[in-house]
Amino acid sequence: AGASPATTESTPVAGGTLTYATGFGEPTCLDPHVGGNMPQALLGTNVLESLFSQDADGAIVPWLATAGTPSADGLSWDITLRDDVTFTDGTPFDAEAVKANVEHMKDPATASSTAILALGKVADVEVVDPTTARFVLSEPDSALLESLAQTWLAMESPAGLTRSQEENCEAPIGTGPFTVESWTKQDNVTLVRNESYNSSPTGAAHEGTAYLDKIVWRFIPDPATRFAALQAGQVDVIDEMQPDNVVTATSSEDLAVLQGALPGASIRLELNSGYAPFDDERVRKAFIASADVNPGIESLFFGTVERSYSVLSTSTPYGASYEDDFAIDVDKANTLLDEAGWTTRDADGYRTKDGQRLTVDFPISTNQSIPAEQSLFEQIQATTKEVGFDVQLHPLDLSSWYASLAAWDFGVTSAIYTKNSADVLRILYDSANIQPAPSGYHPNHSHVDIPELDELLTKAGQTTDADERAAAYADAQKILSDGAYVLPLYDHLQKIGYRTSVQGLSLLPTLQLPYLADAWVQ
Amino acid sequence: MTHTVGNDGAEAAVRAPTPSLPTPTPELRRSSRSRGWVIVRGVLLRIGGGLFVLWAAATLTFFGLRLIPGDPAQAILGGPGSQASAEALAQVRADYGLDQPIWVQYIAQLGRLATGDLGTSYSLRSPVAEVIGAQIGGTLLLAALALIVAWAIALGLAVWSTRGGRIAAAVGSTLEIVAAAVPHFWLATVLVLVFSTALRWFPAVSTAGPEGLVLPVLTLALPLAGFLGQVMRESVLDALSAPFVLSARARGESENGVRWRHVLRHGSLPGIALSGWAFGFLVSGAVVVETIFARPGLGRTLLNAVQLRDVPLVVGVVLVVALGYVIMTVATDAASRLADPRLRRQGVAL
Amino acid sequence: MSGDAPLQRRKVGGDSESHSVVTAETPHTPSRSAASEAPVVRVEGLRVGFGTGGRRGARGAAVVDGVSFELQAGRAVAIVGESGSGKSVTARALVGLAGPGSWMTADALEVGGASVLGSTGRDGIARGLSAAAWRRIRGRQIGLVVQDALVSLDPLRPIGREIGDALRLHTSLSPVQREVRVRELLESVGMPDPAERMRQRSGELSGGLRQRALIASALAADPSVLIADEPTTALDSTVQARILEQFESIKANGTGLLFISHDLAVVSRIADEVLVMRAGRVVESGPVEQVLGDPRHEYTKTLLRAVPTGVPRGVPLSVRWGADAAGTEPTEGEPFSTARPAADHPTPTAHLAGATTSPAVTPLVEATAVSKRFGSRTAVDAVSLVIAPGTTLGLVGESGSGKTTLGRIILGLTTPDSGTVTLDGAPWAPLRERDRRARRPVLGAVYQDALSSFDPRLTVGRILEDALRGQDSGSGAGSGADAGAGSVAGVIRDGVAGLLHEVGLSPETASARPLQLSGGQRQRVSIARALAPRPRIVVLDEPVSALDVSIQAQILDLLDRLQRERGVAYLFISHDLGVVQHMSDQVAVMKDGRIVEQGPSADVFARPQHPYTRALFDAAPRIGPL
Amino acid sequence: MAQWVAIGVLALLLLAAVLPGVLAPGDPLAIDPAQAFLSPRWGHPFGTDESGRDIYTRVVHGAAPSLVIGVAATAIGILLALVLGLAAALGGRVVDFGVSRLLEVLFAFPGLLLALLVITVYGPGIVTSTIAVGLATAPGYARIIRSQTRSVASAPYIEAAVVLGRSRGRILVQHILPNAVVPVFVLVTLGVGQAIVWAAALSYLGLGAEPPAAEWGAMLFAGKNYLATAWWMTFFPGLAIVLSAVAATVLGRALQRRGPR
Ligand SMILES: Nc1ncnc2c1ncn2[C@@H]1O[C@H](COP(=O)(O)OP(=O)(O)OP(=O)(O)O)[C@@H](O)[C@H]1O
Ligand SMILES: Nc1ncnc2c1ncn2[C@@H]1O[C@H](COP(=O)(O)OP(=O)(O)OP(=O)(O)O)[C@@H](O)[C@H]1O
Ligand SMILES: [Mg+2]
Ligand SMILES: [Mg+2]
Repeated sequence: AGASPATTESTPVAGGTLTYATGFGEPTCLDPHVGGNMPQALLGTNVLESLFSQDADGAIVPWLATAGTPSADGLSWDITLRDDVTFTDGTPFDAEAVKANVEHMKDPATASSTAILALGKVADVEVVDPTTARFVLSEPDSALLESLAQTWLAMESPAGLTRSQEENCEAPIGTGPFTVESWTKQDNVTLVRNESYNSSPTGAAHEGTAYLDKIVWRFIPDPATRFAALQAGQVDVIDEMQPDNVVTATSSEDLAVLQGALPGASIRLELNSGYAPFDDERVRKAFIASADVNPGIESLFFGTVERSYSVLSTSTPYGASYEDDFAIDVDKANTLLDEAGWTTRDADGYRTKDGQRLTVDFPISTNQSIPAEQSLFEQIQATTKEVGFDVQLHPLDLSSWYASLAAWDFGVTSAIYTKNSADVLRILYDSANIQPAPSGYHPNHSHVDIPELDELLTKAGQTTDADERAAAYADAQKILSDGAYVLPLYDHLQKIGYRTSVQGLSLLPTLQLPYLADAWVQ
Repeated sequence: MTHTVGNDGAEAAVRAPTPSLPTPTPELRRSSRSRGWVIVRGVLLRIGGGLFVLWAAATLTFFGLRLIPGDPAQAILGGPGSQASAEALAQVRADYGLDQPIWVQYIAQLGRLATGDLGTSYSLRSPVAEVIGAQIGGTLLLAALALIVAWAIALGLAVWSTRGGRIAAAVGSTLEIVAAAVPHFWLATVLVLVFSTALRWFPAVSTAGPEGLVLPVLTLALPLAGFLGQVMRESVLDALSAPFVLSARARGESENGVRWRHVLRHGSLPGIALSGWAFGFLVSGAVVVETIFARPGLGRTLLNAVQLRDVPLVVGVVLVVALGYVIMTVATDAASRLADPRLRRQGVAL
Repeated sequence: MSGDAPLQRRKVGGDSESHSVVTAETPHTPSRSAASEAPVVRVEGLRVGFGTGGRRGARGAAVVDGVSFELQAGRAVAIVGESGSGKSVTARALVGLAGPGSWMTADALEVGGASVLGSTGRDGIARGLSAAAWRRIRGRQIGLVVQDALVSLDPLRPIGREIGDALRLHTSLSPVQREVRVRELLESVGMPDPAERMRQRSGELSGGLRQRALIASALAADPSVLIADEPTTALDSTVQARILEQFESIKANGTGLLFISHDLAVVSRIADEVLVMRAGRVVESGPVEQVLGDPRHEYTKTLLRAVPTGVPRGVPLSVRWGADAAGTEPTEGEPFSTARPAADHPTPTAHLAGATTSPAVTPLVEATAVSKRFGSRTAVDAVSLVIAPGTTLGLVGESGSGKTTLGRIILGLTTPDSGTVTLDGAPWAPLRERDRRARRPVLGAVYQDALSSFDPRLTVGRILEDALRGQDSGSGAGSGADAGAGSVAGVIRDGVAGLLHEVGLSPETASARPLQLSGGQRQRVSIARALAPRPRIVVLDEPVSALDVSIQAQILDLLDRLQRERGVAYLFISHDLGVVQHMSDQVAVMKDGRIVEQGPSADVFARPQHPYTRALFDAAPRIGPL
Repeated sequence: MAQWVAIGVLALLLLAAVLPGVLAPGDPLAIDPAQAFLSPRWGHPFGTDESGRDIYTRVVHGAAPSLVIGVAATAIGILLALVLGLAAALGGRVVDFGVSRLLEVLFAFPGLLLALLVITVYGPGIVTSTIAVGLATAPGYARIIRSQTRSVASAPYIEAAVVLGRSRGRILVQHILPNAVVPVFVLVTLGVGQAIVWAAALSYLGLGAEPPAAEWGAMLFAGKNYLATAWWMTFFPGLAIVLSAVAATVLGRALQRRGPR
């Protein structure tokens, strides 16, 4: 259960300021329609609201919308809306607003990347009546409501959207429990309570305005500093905790930890099957059979995460585990490599073939992989060396990392993809996504190109029949597992540390983001 | 000549005057007209030199950043991870003139810079001048405080350790050398560990109040104090053995009087001369310190901008830093001349 | 301060007989109640040393060893002696500033009638007064003008402040009153424009003015004793004369004066009594007329003889130290001039050309109307001169008159703006260096600052080898006396030994570095280097001004002898008239870049024509009643 | 005294760099997750890191890359500086003007910025960070060499050589270069320590050696994340950096004091 609210023994008190320190980085624009990344979603969740939310099991629940009904052919959805909500600038929330938002997201000038992908099948929005918006699709989309539940597709005031992008980035106007008061670049964003808030999502601990007067949202990139600030009481809540800090915090009187698995793909290694040496399935299998990660996961994460054998996060429905495919077997690995022709070894003990070393380049995004993870990669490097792999780790800044991915200049890598439905599989492994987007980014890093898999994923994405969908996703995952394209490691955990003076803190299940409308400080 | 060398800052120490024999010039009063011309020429040369430095810095940075792999248009569209459409990219390229040949862009950039327009940051989407304006205050405050603290520590250490005999001298010079060798980042973490996590005296990250400045300022100041202290101590020692100190003592001056009235000034001369170099040192340090202590500032802005290939922002920051350096060298030069009349008569080139 | 102290003839130097050397431990002197007037300073058996005797804290040998004297108000006691004899240390010990790590013992050390020894430790070393007590003496009772006047004022502070400091420390004057007083003081020491000058820093003042400011600061708190340590050494003769006048008037005002100098001529003018020091001991003391007029001690005689002033050309100035001189060792242990003829009764030796150069001889060097400007200042202004082979042209003039520049023009180091120089009848300057190079061996040079004219990395041997190697192989082998080695290297090695021998240095010197040599030794190496290419003329720019008289005498004798033996010509630049007179056949007097007077040495010195020359000669001090 | 300690430290460093096996026979890359995060104890005098590698072994083996980076960066810096400095000092007014302006410009780039730019252009790694540090330190050295050479070139003993009839070339080779360049060796000693620190700073920013190389800066970079729980991971590599920098500085200063005045 992802959304375990923090202990709520005492009665909530209104007032007070909460200081939140994020390690995800500072957004360049607070409007999550623009671009669309984690820092925006994190902050946006407390300012902007979505049409739907999800419960702890991933089921869709109402928020600004009360219901969503597909047409029989699945090519249109009628979304009914609440009629009692207004944006903080006084603009009423209605179907016109929904239409304006979708248009804003789809406008190239907005330069959306996440929202525009999620709305890929949405052709148009029709205003049926003020409380009914009809989404017209180009093809059926079983994950539409999940998509609409994401903060990147949150609703903003149409009046606000007509402002310049610069202004909208500074302070997007939503319906949420807080509004943006000020943004001091590189330091903090200050949020203040929305006094007329009345649209809590289903599952919230209380209705009505938030308890906190004010949230100071700070940016502290260095994890050690962030934790030190929490310990020193300078900040009340931090995210992106290091595993060892989780242990320290758990055993501390003053600190507590809130965890939740981010939906979407698990943390995994993706083997580039499009190019040598991993274009040979035997080599991929040998790699997976020799990459011994369990001891490292235990020691590096201090028992805070569990080994995953699924491509999907535990908080995402339809995940399937095939543990046997990932058993460590050095002999098997050696045999496979011998079979694949990597029979000789050089002076350093690495396998060679035709004078070429069995080299695997491993670009690591230092922005995305936490230090413990990077250490785990070092251990993978050490264990696969025993069978003759020369894994070369390249820690890179984000730009360089993307550049090497775009050039297919890697053997293995690890990328994060957060999405609140199993449809993430289609994004990551559909052969269509080998082709890069115009920006050069291709989500299918494993270069998986299997028509049968494409078919399964398309089917799963279109059908509204839950069983059919489950079966399709299970088969798809089996194909990936059999082909040794991916080595799942563990769930991508949201780890929130907070001082015990903070009460009522919870994670909003959709993207496992901290929800502060229920929080108060003692 | 005894050149005090030791690091890239030591060069300034070489320029620093040693309290040794100034040759007496019989002719002391030049005609005021030629003096005026010399000053005007000096000022013109300085301004010209300063402009040249700014131009060259902008040029180097511009072309340097163009060598970096990665598409600026992407940077504009929210970083490389953005799945921006081809039309959006084309639009941006046209908007920003990125489809022009590089030297056309270069000329355009120079033209804008010449009119004082630093352009618009790709990643922050606001005018570079505004971004820098918002960030510079924090960095300047940090650097200025660090410089003052470093000075105070260095001078205090130099004066104290040349007074208390052999042991104090050994302790003093060891402290200076160690301080100069301690990397900022290590110092910062140790300070945080001790003063924030363990003792809880000072906050680990910057706060609005002055207490948040203590650790960042110390982190920046201590290594600098080590460098300054080494040079200052040499000149304190030189001054202490200079005949004018004997002369002062023979006049009945007390030990404190000797230090306050004579030695301290001589000790601080190389410190003044080194302050221009210290500026660069502090800016470098600010990158690390601002990151670790989560302080807003130019250093952090720069690090982010470089990583995001935000050319206008990087060029802007580089220009501001270069301008700061130019101003700083002119200022320290003037300060040196003010403090040391011996320099006034020798024309010191820019 | 009572200015009416009766001038009292008293023997200085305690009990020591004037002809004998003071023994290391002066026996306890019975109190001399005979003295009717309490001396302002009384020193008895003063010993000072530095704790550098090897191990830490160990007591080093005494550098001042049993000095005794008394100083009365209104009188002047002078201490003379060669460099390093302990003059300055003695002076500084009187104000407790002998130096860091110094120790001091004395039978008596009184200032203004009170002992300044403080308690005496078990090791017999005086603890001295407390810091506070010393501060009441320094500046207030004893004013000290330290050596190195040029750098004895803080270059960063206006001299007015420096002088005012003494007032601040010892009087209760308000800042405004102090300023008035400082102006008066500056005026009293003859500083022009005192109001303006007091706001200037020492760097803006000439040496003479600095010296005056320093004297003013020492006199500020009206001390009863003024110690002046080499107050005129760095100054040229006209300025020196003015400063000496100053001291005379200070003395006349009733201040006791302890005057330190190595210049006997200066001393003879100012002092009432003289102490001659050598190696930390007083070898002779007494009234100035007696000590300088009728010296008893060998060392004093040697010192006096070393003064070149008035000594005719060709007469040797130095004598080798006789082993009979009690308690003395040979200077620097050099095998000085073993080849010299009997030195005790020197006679003038004929020079090759002498003063009788006939105009028929082609001049070796001829400068015609050379001029050189630096910025707006003309350093050399249309100067013409001629140097005949084998003769010496002495060039005198005050500081900044252009002597060095002229020398450099002749050396081809500075290109004249106009005018020409010929060497051996052929054009020499202006000319491209490349075209000059082949004829370089004709010209040699010896510089004032020998040390900095040597590459610090090279040994003496290498320096000389290098100088020898410049020419055709073989021909450079010194005097060629013991040539015979086959290889070029061998020849050169022999050449080095020969050169060293010729300038009176031991062969071991070859392995030393210049830094390790004494000033006199360095100057000899410098001369040897100049001689190596067998030049026909050597330009000597102040070759002896940095040396003290006895060493100076040795060097001058050496130069003289080499001229006789080798027939080289000299351009001898000096501001010291005595030295020039002693060395030159012809003399040229420079002022403001021009040669104002030129002619045979004897004529010019006997009958100076130009008023400037006369002023120069008048200002030059001579040993008093001689 | 101090310089003997410094020489001792440097000798140890050199031994560690050349024959690390003598001081620490283990494998610096050998992981043992079961032994992770052990505090200093018998068998692991400096403790172990997050993958159970022995920090003592890693610190010893880290001497070689750190020293190589330090020496190579300084060599690059000094060589470049020699070219620039000598050219400026001896190349006549035009060259001097040009080079001086260039140095002025390079000075206007704070060292870290210059290094950052180099690294962003050529990608992180030991080689780039070495070059970056070398480049960043070159202007400082160049100025020292320039002023040193100029003062040597105008020294009286150069004129003495002219008077002896020596040619320009011979004076250059025999007097100017040795006297101007010899003090540079002192700079090298002093520079190595600083270069090690600089390179560590780049590694610390994640721009230096690639993991899991046993390089001090990279070890610090890894260790800083565990500061609160495993101080020894940062303390010992940091100490090694500080110690070697201090030792180099002390030795350099001693050499400087001893050198010709
Ligand atoms: N601070 C000191 N420490 C050690 N030795 C010293 C110190 N001051 C002077 N001496 C030594 O004491 C001796 C006497 O020095 P002093 O300065 O009194 O000589 P001086 O007669 O004044 O010579 P000069 O004519 O060169 O000034 C010299 O051998 C000198 O080396
Ligand atoms: N290289 C130079 N640049 C500028 N001015 C110079 C230079 N050399 C000499 N002068 C000036 O030329 C004048 C004559 O100097 P020079 O050194 O020839 O005098 P001098 O008679 O040798 O003096 P001193 O007795 O002090 O050695 C002085 O005013 C000096 O300041
Ligand atoms: Mg003396
Ligand atoms: Mg001269």
